Amino acid sequence: MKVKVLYFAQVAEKVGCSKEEIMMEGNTTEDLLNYLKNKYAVLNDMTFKLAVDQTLIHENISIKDGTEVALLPPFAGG
Amino acid sequence: MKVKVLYFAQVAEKVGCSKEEIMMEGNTTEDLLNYLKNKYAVLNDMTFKLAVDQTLIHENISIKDGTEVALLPPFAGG
Amino acid sequence: MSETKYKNVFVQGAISPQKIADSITHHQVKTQIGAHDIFLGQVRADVINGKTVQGIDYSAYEEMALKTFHEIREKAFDKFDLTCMHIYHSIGMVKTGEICLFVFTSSAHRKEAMDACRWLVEEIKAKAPVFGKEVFEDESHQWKVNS
Amino acid sequence: MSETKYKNVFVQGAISPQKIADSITHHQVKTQIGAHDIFLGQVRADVINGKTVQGIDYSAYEEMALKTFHEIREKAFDKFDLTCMHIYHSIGMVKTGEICLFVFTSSAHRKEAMDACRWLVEEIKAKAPVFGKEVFEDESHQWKVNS
Repeated sequence: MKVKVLYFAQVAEKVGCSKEEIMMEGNTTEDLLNYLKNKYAVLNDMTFKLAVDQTLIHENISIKDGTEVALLPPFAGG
Repeated sequence: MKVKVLYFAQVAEKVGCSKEEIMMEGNTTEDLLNYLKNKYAVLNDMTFKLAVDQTLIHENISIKDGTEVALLPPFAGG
Repeated sequence: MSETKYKNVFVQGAISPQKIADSITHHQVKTQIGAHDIFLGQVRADVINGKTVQGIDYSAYEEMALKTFHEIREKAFDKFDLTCMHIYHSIGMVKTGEICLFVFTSSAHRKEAMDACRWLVEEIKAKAPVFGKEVFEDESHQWKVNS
Repeated sequence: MSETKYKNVFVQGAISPQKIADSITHHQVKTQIGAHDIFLGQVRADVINGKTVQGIDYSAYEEMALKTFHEIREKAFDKFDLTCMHIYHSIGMVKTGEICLFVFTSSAHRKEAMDACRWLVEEIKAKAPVFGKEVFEDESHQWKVNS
């Protein structure tokens, strides 16, 4: 299925991309993470959280076609 | 002895005076208070603290000739 | 004891937003500052027994107040890791909606600036011999007491 | 989910002292307000491994950030008895000494304004997906992490 992936800050910098649409097998955030870590080995050494449709998730959840998933490094607002 | 007495805010308003020099018997703040309450009966019904030479006092202390004593109603700064 | 020994914190009438902006601007050269906290007291149009406050006429035992502000200031620098600290208080008439107190703390980090600002406001309210005459629209008045 | 659903809190570049003064002025017609608390984040010239920060280049997951600011705002009005509440955050480059965050709370009484302001700053730092690239004088950079 198709997922819109957004990368921010140091993650975007290391991955070399800020936004892409990917086609993946599986239907969970864990499946997506495995796909992305395979594509970008550098993600294995980085600290980030996932936001699914603009909400932070703290465990593996199922996602559907067209979902927007963001990889968010530590926040530094303020 | 001679004491410089300062009155502020509602105390000044009720006493009808903001500053005066008085001649009193005795040498304590209690002596002074008795003198003032005798002179201005209205002081018996008012809430105020005493500052001796610009420092708040919380008990009866001795004062000397020329001391500045202020009658301070509740603070309302800010 | 002379008034000139201590920094003057009193401002005649209301404290203008422009004065606050200018104070902030003056601190932009201090690049070790990471956080400012600003407390502003504003005169409320309280309604008391059906009468509306139109302003507060502030008076003070000025010499003692400046000594007190000075002591509070010294204690604040002892207690908190501050880069800067400023206090301004109105004297005279301040109309409703206008600013009568401006407390400004600056530090490398937010916690110190915020802790200090709060502590300062409480100290000022408790210890500074400042008095406020709440003047109603019909020119009658009552004396304010801090809560 | 469209950006236009939520109030924009982002300001391009530094937040000017004049903007802060204007915000204060706008609140002078609200005569039920007795206390304002203002928190300002200022970019520090930190020295890291011998290199001095010249500014922070802020970026954000803007849509999520605006949603987050909106949720924080709603929660603040639930938790605290506030008259007004404003948040502005810089996006893009902010040089050392300049203001990058402006949190403004107003209430009838000081405790509510101060409690709310502090709570808001912590919430923003913890929950808003905003990122800061600390740019050094030699144009190299590192990514800031909130403490």
